[in-house]
Amino acid sequence: MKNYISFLSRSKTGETKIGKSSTNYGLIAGIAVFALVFIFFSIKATGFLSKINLVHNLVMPAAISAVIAMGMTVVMAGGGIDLSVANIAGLAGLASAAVSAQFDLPVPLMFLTALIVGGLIGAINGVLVAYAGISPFVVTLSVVYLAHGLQYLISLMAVSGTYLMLPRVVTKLGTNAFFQIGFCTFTFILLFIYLDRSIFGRYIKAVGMNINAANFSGIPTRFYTWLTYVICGVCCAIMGIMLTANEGLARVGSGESYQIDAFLLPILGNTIFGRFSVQGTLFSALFIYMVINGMFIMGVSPEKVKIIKGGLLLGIILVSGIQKVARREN
Amino acid sequence: MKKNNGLLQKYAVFAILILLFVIFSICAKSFLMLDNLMNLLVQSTILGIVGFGLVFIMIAGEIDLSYAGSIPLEGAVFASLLANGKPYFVALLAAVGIGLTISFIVSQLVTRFKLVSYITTIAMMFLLQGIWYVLTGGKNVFLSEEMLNREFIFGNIGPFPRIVLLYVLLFVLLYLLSEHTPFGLRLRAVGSDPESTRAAGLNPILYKTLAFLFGGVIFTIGAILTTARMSGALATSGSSLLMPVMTVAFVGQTFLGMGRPNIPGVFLASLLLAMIDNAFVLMQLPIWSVPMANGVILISAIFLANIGKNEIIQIKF
Amino acid sequence: AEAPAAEEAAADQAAAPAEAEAVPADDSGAKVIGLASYQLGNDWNIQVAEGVKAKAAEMGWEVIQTNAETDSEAQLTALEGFLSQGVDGVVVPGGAGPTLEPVIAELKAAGIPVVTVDLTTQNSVTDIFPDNYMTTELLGVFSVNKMNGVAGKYAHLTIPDFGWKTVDIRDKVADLVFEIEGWDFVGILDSGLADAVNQSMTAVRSTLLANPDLNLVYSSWGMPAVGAAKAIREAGLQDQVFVVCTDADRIVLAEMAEADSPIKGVIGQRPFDMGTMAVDYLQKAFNGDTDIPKTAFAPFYFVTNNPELLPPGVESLTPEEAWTILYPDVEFGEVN
Amino acid sequence: MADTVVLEMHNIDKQFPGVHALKNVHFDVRKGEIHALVGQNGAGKSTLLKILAGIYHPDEGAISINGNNYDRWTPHQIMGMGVSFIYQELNLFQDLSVAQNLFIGREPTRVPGVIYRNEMRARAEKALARLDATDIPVDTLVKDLSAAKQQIVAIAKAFDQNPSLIVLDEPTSRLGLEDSEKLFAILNKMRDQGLSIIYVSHRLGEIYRISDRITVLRDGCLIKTDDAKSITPRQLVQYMVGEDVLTKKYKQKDKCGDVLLKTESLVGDGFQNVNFDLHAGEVLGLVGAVGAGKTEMVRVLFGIDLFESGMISVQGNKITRNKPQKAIANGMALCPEDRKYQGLVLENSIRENITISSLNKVKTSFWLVDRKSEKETVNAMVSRLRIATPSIDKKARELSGGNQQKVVLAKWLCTDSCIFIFDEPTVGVDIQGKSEIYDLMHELANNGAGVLFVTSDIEEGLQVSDRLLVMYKGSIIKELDPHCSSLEEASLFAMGGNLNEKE
Ligand SMILES: Nc1ncnc2c1ncn2[C@@H]1O[C@H](COP(=O)(O)OP(=O)(O)OP(=O)(O)O)[C@@H](O)[C@H]1O
Ligand SMILES: Nc1ncnc2c1ncn2[C@@H]1O[C@H](COP(=O)(O)OP(=O)(O)OP(=O)(O)O)[C@@H](O)[C@H]1O
Ligand SMILES: [Mg+2]
Ligand SMILES: [Mg+2]
Repeated sequence: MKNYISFLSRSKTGETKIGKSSTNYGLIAGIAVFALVFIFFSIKATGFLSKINLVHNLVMPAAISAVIAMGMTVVMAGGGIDLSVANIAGLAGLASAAVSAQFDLPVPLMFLTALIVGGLIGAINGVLVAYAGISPFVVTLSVVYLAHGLQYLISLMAVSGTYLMLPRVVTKLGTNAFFQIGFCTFTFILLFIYLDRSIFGRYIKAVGMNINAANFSGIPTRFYTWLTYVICGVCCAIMGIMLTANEGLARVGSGESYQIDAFLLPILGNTIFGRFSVQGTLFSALFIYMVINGMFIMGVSPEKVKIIKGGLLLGIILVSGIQKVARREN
Repeated sequence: MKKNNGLLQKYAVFAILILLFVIFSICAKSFLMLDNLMNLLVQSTILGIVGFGLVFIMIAGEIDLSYAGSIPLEGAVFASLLANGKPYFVALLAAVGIGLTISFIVSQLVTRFKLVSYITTIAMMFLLQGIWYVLTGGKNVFLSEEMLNREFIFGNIGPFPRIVLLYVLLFVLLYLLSEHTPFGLRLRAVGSDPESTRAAGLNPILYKTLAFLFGGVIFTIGAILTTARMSGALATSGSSLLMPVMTVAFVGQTFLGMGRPNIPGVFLASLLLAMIDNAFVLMQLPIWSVPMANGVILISAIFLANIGKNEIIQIKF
Repeated sequence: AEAPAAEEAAADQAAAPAEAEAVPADDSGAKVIGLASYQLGNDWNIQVAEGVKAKAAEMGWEVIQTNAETDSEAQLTALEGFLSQGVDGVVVPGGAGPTLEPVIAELKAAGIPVVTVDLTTQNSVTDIFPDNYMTTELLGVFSVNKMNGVAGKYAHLTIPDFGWKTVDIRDKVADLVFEIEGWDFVGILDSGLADAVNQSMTAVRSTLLANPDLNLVYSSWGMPAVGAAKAIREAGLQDQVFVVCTDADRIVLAEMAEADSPIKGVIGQRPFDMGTMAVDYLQKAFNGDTDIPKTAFAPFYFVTNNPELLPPGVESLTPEEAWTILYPDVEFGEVN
Repeated sequence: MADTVVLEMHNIDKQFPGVHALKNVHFDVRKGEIHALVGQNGAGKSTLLKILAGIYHPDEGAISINGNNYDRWTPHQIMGMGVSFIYQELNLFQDLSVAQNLFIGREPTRVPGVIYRNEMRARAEKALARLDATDIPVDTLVKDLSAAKQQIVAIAKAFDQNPSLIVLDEPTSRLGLEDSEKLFAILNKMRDQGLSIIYVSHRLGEIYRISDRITVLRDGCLIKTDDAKSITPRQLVQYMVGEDVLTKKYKQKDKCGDVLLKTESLVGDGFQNVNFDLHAGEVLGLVGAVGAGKTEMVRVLFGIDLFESGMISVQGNKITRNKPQKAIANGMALCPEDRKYQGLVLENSIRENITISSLNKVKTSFWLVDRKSEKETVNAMVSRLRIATPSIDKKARELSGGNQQKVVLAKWLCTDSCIFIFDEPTVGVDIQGKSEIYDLMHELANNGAGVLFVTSDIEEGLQVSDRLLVMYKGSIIKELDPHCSSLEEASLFAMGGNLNEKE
């Protein structure tokens, strides 16, 4: 560092105040509600606390949807949105099943194929958004159509044109909790470090919050915008692997039931945590799946669960909204 | 800062529409037949009308995806009342009433509690789908021809189906309302910068609420037309509209280089989508090619409209 | 289509495929037929379409195919397209009958015969159905026999309110059969359409948790049964809980091939034959035949490794045999 | 007549979380006066005005306008009482046209409910003509106008509503000399017609030129309200700052170092044929009227925009395709004109803003941020630059303008820069803050950095620079020695005149 200014010669002028930023009531409320709901189910829903329920019914499905939602989180943190996540996941799963069927690839190579496909589609999304300057809504909407068409094209390789079955090894892995939760944990840790602790995360968040200032600060904004889509694509591919392995088959439309989760969880996390973060997304995933699972055990029909899910979401957002209004009024 | 009024940008999507029309006329036999063209118009109607509703809310700077939940609900109420022998206008009023109530709740959540409209309306969509289930017991409600008086809606006046005339009428009215009236101008102002609206002495809460209510009424019109077209209220009628309606609203933004939500854009975009669907079937192209073509055409249209702009567009949450 | 139709089924079952071979190709010129599939997301629907296309090719006809991907409005649009295009005949596999009724009526008025598969309409030439009454009843009898005549506790996996006629019938018949036999009903489980294996796996796991004394999972179509089987195997309850379902999808047969598979009885329909039947009936309609039944039933196979549990006189196939018949191009157990 | 009170604000009290922005302030305005409201950054001026406008609600207090009392009031009521506002942050709709902006909320109609566009255009042209701003096309979108023109549109809008009280919050901060003069003339005319005006500015000269009375706020407290004539400039500064601040003259530096930055016939969008050298150890001033193209040139130097032809060389390296990353790697730093949208990520903390361009220095292995060393660096910066904040984790949005400017500067001090470009660093900054910024620039130069100081305020340009370039319509037309040039001379060049013409 060049000494253009006197203090830089290490004339430290007293330790400055290290304060906390203002308390995040949303987070406290979120955790409190989570705890309350957990306790409620532990008492009311028989078998809720059993290991098989917690691991297989709660954490495993939450893990699958958390992975795709974490990819979306990265994009949203960078100021974008990706409507095509579920379709990328389906396409990656289908493509890997197809190459495995066609070329008898070993499992790791099969997974690699999925990652490459996911990354490629993500890269296309990214190029169109970051370098061609097209609205991410439109770009990713087009990719929804494109990926869907490609899925049909690949499915022509299937015997009767419907679905491709995965090798038995993979199917075995897919129902294994270690595999599923492991994949999710791995993705989470990487992304947590990347977004929350690394310098790249700072760049991405700066781009997401004020792309102009980021540019004036010398951050290659286009590159980092592009990167968020690539990371998202790869996450989708991981989720595609987890899902197709779990189902034992890949077919046109695989993953589409996760579209809403991918959209909702990051935003819910943002509402609770006050910013887009993978920890917020993971928390939201566990929260939502806990509610669904608990309700299910208590015998609430799937449709009523939908009402409760919607109502609960509205409730949480409402709390955060009231808090926002209250803060303004202060 | 950069001037961006090039002809290409301005008319790119329009040009693609014309170009595709010409190509389809040549390649797809019977594409140009009056019957088929009328079909095409009818098919774009519901999409376009629901798109109008969404665009009105987008002009006011918000988004409302709850239509995927409210359309089946309104449809079901409308259809059940008709099926129970209630007069047409009672069923109509009930549906509109429900639409207004939903929109009012959404608007208050968004404006008073400052909730993000994306997530609020998605949550609302879930809630409404659940309520739909409880109300209907999970059954599609079908209506017979007599109960529905389908002919009244889909019958022709001259060569034109009534529904198409309704569509064009709505288009003209909503276009005037959004572009030529103080109300439309103020909605745009509220949408572009709510803080400044306050400074200009306009109440952003009022205008946003009005936009939501207005959108809600248009969604209800969409719901009733869907019910009529499908001869009943189907569970899937909302969710299958979700994506296409968003598509027309967003593609519509690029029409005529406006770069903002607008009514003519939705009109043309709904025609474009219906045309692609229609012609691809006529040309007997393989199934996978329809979504692919949709994607490619969408992206290239917008790419052309965007040339030279080249700045990253960011979404506000 | 109501219950007595089951009676006619037996006759048609034997007749239909036999006739299929008998009808010669029409010399009076190639026809163009429209095929408006409701969805192409599983083997069953694909096979119907394949049957139509294969038979049409044999006759030298042209087929225009559309896929509505479960969107009734898209299917309606496709039919309107066929109408204005002036095709010679139309096959509609699956969909919401009342929604399509007006356009089918218009087609009829325009002299274009319509044959539907798996849905009931008034203005079609004929509606072809798998015999869901008989097959579902067989599954019920099979289940009771498997429990040695004692009624147990069962859960019902399906896509509620999907508007898929066949599934609706199966659901109704199944619940009726089990109720008469005195079974304990745990509840309807939603498999969803997308990611059905995954969703039903989770649903069945939770059900097992809340009902540790469950005996049977009845699934009204194939994929959820696979999810149920996985969940049961995971809980180690193969000896206590078994699964019966309709749809001999490859993935179902492959699952059955596992030594400890909980899937015990499967109805293998013959969707391909339903497709060829549809074309045959169109041909008849073109020829002006008047003896076309309004409802026709297609044949089926019962697939199980335990034929002794079936009522006497009912033929059955092992999973291997069923596979070789239904998917002759692929070796049994080979995944793709 | 001059003693009729049109507006009275009684005992106004307002707290924001953590900030007591106004403490029991009393404020009144008489008919037909220009009342200046002054105070340092964060003194509470804008808050007081926003409360008047009904945008914030006060915790305590009431107002009376023309004898009507209000406890709680809405923006609409206030506007109905004939009060117009021009806010510090312009409240124009960027996506609407000039005419639409002027008449939003009171659109002319012929057929009821349908905007009469031609009438609206004609009236917009008339409103602008009143301010001699006929060069602003009424159909362009506001976002396509320069900042100065936007300001004029805002003023035209306020005047067009025929107000009885008009409030201007730092209107000249974006105006050039010529436009400011025009504005003063209009204000004087309005006052003579009996209009009351509240006028906020940091420029002492202006305040004395036009105001009748002055109210001074400091830290949210009312310090003094009196006739302008009875307060000396020195007293005024004392009231504002709470202590005596002298305007410093900077000593002329005798030796200059190597050339750090050099341009040769540089041409870009908005400027042509620019040649200059920046040496190590000097503060090079660049003045010119608003719209002269200074910002454009600076953006090109920093690689935000591309240049068309010519040459830039930084420390001897010729640059062809420039971009900000490259400029920073070459040791360049830019404190941009618009600090809120270009300099800062307002929603991020001060800490994150300061280190964003130098994360490479506070990273550990695997590109992780070393939070400890980051905190040290930031703390050192915050205390050295005296950035007033309770915590380095506070959001940048919550700081006052001057402190925000210091955060931007701190960001660049953390990098390895040796060329510092300041584009209007003192806009909206109070006297004390200004002098701190001047000191910092000279400190940088004295320690061997090169400083390019871009400003539209010719007075400060003369006061602070070692050499002074004057730009006019995109060209550098003159280099002056600030130590022997007068303000008149410099202003004349900035307005495009030259000495020959004058003779
Ligand atoms: N919305 C807000 N939330 C929190 N604090 C605020 C808000 N607006 C202003 N403040 C604080 O209130 C105080 C007064 O701010 P104000 O903007 O009125 O000052 P000012 O006199 O206009 O300063 P300047 O000359 O920089 O414009 C400052 O400390 C500021 O940080
Ligand atoms: N906020 C803005 N939005 C769009 N364009 C702008 C903006 N500000 C400036 N410009 C563009 O820059 C040109 C001149 O701007 P500006 O008046 O800022 O020049 P300048 O010489 O840098 O003056 P100063 O630095 O004193 O403001 C305008 O013609 C306009 O095209
Ligand atoms: Mg201020
Ligand atoms: Mg400038």
